[in-house]
Amino acid sequence: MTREITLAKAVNEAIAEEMRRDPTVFLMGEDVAEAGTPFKVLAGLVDEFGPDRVIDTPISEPGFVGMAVGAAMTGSRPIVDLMFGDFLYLVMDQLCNQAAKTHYMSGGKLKVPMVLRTNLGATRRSAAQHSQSLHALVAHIPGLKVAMPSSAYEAKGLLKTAIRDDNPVVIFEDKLMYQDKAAVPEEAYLIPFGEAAVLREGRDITLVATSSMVQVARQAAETLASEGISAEVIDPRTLVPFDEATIVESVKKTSRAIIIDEGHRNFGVTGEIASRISEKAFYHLDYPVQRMGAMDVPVPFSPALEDLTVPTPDAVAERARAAVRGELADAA
Amino acid sequence: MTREITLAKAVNEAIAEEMRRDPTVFLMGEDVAEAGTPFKVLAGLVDEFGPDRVIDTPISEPGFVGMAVGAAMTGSRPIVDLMFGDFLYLVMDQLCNQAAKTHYMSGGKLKVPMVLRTNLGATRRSAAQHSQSLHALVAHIPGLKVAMPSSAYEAKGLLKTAIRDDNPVVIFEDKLMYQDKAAVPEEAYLIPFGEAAVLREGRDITLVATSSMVQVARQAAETLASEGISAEVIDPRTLVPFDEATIVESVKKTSRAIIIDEGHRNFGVTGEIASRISEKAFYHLDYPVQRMGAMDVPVPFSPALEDLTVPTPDAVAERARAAVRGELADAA
Amino acid sequence: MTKARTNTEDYVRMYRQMVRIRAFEDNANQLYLSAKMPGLTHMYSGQEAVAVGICEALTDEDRITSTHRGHGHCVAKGASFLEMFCELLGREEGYCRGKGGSMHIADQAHGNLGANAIVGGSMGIATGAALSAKRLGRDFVTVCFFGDGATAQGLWYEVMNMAALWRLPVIYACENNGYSEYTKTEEIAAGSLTARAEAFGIEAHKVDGQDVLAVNDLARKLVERARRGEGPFFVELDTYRYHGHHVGDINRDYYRSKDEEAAWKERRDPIVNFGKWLESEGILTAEELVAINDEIRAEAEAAVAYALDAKYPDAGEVDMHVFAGVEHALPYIDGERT
Amino acid sequence: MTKARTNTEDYVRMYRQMVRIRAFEDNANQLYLSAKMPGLTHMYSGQEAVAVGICEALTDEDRITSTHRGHGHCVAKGASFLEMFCELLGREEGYCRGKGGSMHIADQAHGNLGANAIVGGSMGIATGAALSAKRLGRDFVTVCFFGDGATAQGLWYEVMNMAALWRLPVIYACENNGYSEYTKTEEIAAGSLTARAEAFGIEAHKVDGQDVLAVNDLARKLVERARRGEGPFFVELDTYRYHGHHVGDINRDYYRSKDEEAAWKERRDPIVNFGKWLESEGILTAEELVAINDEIRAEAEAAVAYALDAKYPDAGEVDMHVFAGVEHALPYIDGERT
Ligand SMILES: Cc1ncc(C[n+]2csc(CCOP(=O)(O)OP(=O)(O)O)c2C)c(N)n1
Ligand SMILES: Cc1ncc(C[n+]2csc(CCOP(=O)(O)OP(=O)(O)O)c2C)c(N)n1
Ligand SMILES: [Mg+2]
Ligand SMILES: [Mg+2]
Repeated sequence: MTREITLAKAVNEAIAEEMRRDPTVFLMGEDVAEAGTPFKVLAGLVDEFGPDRVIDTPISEPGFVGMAVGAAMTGSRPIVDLMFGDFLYLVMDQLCNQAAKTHYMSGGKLKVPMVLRTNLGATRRSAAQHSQSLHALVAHIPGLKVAMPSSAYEAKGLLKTAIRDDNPVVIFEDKLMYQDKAAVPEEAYLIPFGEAAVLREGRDITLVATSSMVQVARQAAETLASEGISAEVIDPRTLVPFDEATIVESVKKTSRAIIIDEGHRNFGVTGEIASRISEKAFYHLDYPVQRMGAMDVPVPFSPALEDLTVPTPDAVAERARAAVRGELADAA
Repeated sequence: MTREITLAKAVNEAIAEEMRRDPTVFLMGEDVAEAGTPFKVLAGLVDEFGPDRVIDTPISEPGFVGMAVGAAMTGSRPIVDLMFGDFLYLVMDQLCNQAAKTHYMSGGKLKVPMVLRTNLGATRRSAAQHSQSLHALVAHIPGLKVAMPSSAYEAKGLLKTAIRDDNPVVIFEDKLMYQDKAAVPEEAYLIPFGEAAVLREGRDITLVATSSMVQVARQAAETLASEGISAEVIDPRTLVPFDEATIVESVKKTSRAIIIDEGHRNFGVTGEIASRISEKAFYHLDYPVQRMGAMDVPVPFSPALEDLTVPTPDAVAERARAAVRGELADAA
Repeated sequence: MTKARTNTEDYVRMYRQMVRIRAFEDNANQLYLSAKMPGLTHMYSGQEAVAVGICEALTDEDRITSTHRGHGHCVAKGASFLEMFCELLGREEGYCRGKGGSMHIADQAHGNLGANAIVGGSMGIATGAALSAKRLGRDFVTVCFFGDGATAQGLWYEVMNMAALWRLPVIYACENNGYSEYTKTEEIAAGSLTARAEAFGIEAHKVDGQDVLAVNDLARKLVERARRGEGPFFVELDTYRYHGHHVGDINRDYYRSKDEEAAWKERRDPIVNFGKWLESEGILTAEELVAINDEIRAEAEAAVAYALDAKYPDAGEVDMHVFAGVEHALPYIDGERT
Repeated sequence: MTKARTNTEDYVRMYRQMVRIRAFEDNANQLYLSAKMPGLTHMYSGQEAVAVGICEALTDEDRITSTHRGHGHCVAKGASFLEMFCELLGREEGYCRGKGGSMHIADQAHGNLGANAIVGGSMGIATGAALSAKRLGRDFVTVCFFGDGATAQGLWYEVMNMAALWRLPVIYACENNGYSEYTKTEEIAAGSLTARAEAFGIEAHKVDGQDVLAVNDLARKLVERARRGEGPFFVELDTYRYHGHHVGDINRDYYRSKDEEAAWKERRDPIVNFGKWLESEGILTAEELVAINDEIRAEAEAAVAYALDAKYPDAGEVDMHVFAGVEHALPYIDGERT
């Protein structure tokens, strides 16, 4: 049985199911209890599980992420809610120096099974400190797993997998998608890490898109289809681990690829994925792998400017057309 | 007139010269005054400039980086000493949410002319929290400039340019290189940002190497030369801005490239550079661009393991040979 | 109500400034409710006496740092309605050319180093400005505004320590409005806020943040002393926000009662109470108070009307101002020499 | 010297544990000086009464977090010389299979959650362990060791606040040895450390960190109370490090005098003084004290000899233990299914 539920509801269900299943799971963050977060994603959980398992914290991000690490080392499975992805900068030390390295530094003796839930995504007119997509930063750090759900279905399945994982996992939700609905089974399910989803099959070009950009890629693919261009759309779903094989296979078939990601383009996710493809599908490529990321500027507040900074379906389609036509802008 | 001086001395000279030139420049950090830092890089500066301009701080990295931002906004030009690059995680919010975005968010009204000096580099047996090379993280953030000197000469010239820049600049020194000497002019000089240095010309392959890896690439090039393989060695010197043209030109000539950088390979610097080359020199490449970064594991303490995690001249030479022979490991 | 100044001009200006803030916020709220404002914003209404009482003790050379709830500080420090509304609406004529918006308004000319969307994010900046003043031998004082919730950020303790060690001319002004978002202060703050500052050897004060004269009186003394090198100081100001945490926070029964809100508005409104005092002291008549209100409301509405018609920044601005001294960031970062 | 226990076995064990720490450090220092130890390390010598006084009040179930200067805590919490020296030398039989080294020794079996090379970096971990205990209904107490310099990290104030709000069973133990690296505490810490904790409503104590019985007496009371839910607590322990900041810090005249060092060693050595007391109380004879020392020194030397010959981890281990449940990280991150 499937029904359509919002991404917010999918997250809520994932947490509720895992908290019912395992009493060591608990939740902490700012205004997660009565308020259920500003996005209302966690509404109702405190009623079922009580304030002892759904814990409102002071505005102390480094503090409560550090506490999650210690709790995880001693038998608990904390889920931390970081209200905006932009606050990742505040918790990098606890996340990257402590959580990510503890298992390794202890030679495998100490485990840190914790989940950091946060978000990404611009065009909400929230300006430079509430609009960033910072997943590239954590994907760079060994010891962290990184998941990027692109719909309610993935959000639920990946989060459940994250909560059961014995390692620190950072999961990024697209804050603009919380009210978007998708088909989600009634029955419990998990989505394994490291398995990309081929969302649409195609022959002419591969669109590799993450999180918020999956919708953009799908819309571009629709447009392209109406023009007779057949685009394959792949969502890696996790950056660490990364399902290189599925993507490389696809590009070997299509001979062209565009990577679309809402993080900044420079020194970010698109470069990693593009260079993996360029290396592994080298002899199959008919056209340079194209990268589309958020523009390399702080996110501007003005709607007139902000909308220019994020890849759009039209822009993706335009790049795809050029690639299929074999037109190079400046790679002469 | 040139003489040979150590990288430590070059940094010291750069700061002294700029402090003499501009009374608004000052220095702050942990044990920078009498101790002159644990690496003794700043020894003697407090004697010339006094404790009012060479300021010992408590162990409060977020605090004093934040203070540098405020000082920079109000007429000072602070140079911050961050003792280990691993502590960048602690200051990311002040650096990336505040320093990097202030000029943009204020529509160009507020400036943040500050320099954050820190270091990178493993194989010092300092384990996972004192050995990281985290330059990819800051290179990803719009609004920051990022410099990576590879010798005493660059260290001095780039640092002086950084101090005069009206923007936040992060400069990474290789902590293993502080005692290495190089020829440095007696006369004052600056090295402009965004200009790569071609350190060795070659025909068969381009080695793009940053910071600590420049030596490794040069040694590899020596070895290769003795085997009749002619390697061009290029040091980008700054990651932001990045001199794409010089590197792309080189690869158009050599048709092959290896990127060598001491940051972790996954979602790091090598992917960005490799994907730029793969895109811009697409029709000239005879072989997939190769990437060599630090192994994607926390840096292990044991010498028996640590040495395995960083690219060596032999490993680079081996990759170069395979590339020149046109042998692909798994890009079939 | 303490009598802080004998200069009636100052009283009238303080009154006007408080009315200006209220008028600004009422219009901003209206813009949001009528879906004309992009994003969302945090209303300062109710807290006017804090911003005005403190900023009236400062010169244009003195600096402030502000917060996500920053319109009040901005107005109090001397900003104009027009450039503020343009900023809120993302227009080119805004203080930040529309790039900052409500949460990042800065007004360099009047010493406002900017609002900040990171709770506590400006504590380092304010302290650094004070270090700069001391080092460069300039005599400006910096006031760091923040909320009760921000006291949970570790950064504050780090910079208080340095400010105390180096006797920096900075005043930490904590506006305790009883809530951080949807949570009561007592649930997120253990012990005592003044004791936290005192533990670093910092002189701490508590004052009624609804009494503009009491705030101004204390602020003038502390600013003077900070200027003489007797700082830093901490002030906790008891106050209340009338609206929700942000403009979209409409149903708030689950975290605070309507009665509580009504009580503050009826008994402790800083503008009403100060107006009554001005009247009782014979400084302004009831008619004059009304006239001031009307005039300011008209000014605000005119500014809104102007801003709604004002031009958005050109698309070409999107990569400008990323770096000082670099016209367009995109070609620059790719190494195109300029 | 306060008399804390009437059980002579306990006294003797405390003495032995202090001697074990000193012997461990003397050997570690020697390994460094003879260039047999990779990297560098921070000696605990001089501070033994702190680690031992506190850890002797704890069970194996109780947790500690430790610091860069962590050998003392590790020994005091029950670790064996052999696995410790192996770790310091990067050998496979080390507590962390050689992957952690001096700054990251952890000993899960005895409740040592690990040394930490980030100053203050374990304050969140310790407080989170206490939260875990409370939530899971387990009765272990966590002690968070850190230095005076670490009090400058904002993290401490964040977690103290939460520990106080939620009454967590954690004890913050600040070893004030007068210096952070090459800087005197008074130059980097304003006000009072105990007042900082008290400002959060946390009961704070100061104790002579050279007097193992005084430390143990206080620790036992506080651990007991924390177990009953009366925590958190803060303790400042006055102590001194005999060596440089790290083993390479040899010439230290520029920041502290030889006289000062000599005075502490001669008058306030925790082992010598406790040994004298044991003798004067008739608990151990002078000969027995010597015998204990000799026996422990021999044990340490044997462990060093063993460790120097022990095997390094295999190259294949380099990408193991990155992720729990994943054998080799490199193929895993590239998506190779296992
Ligand atoms: C570092 C950080 N954490 C969380 C938030 C989300 N947030 C915005 S305002 C706020 C509450 C702030 O409370 P307080 O400091 O008392 O200021 P007030 O809103 O009451 O004026 C929170 C949690 C943020 N913007 N920055
Ligand atoms: C976050 C961080 N900043 C700086 C350092 C470098 N450092 C290592 S130990 C130390 C001094 C610590 O002083 P204290 O806390 O008093 O401990 P002690 O060394 O005296 O035992 C410093 C600055 C570090 N390891 N981590
Ligand atoms: Mg508040
Ligand atoms: Mg110390």
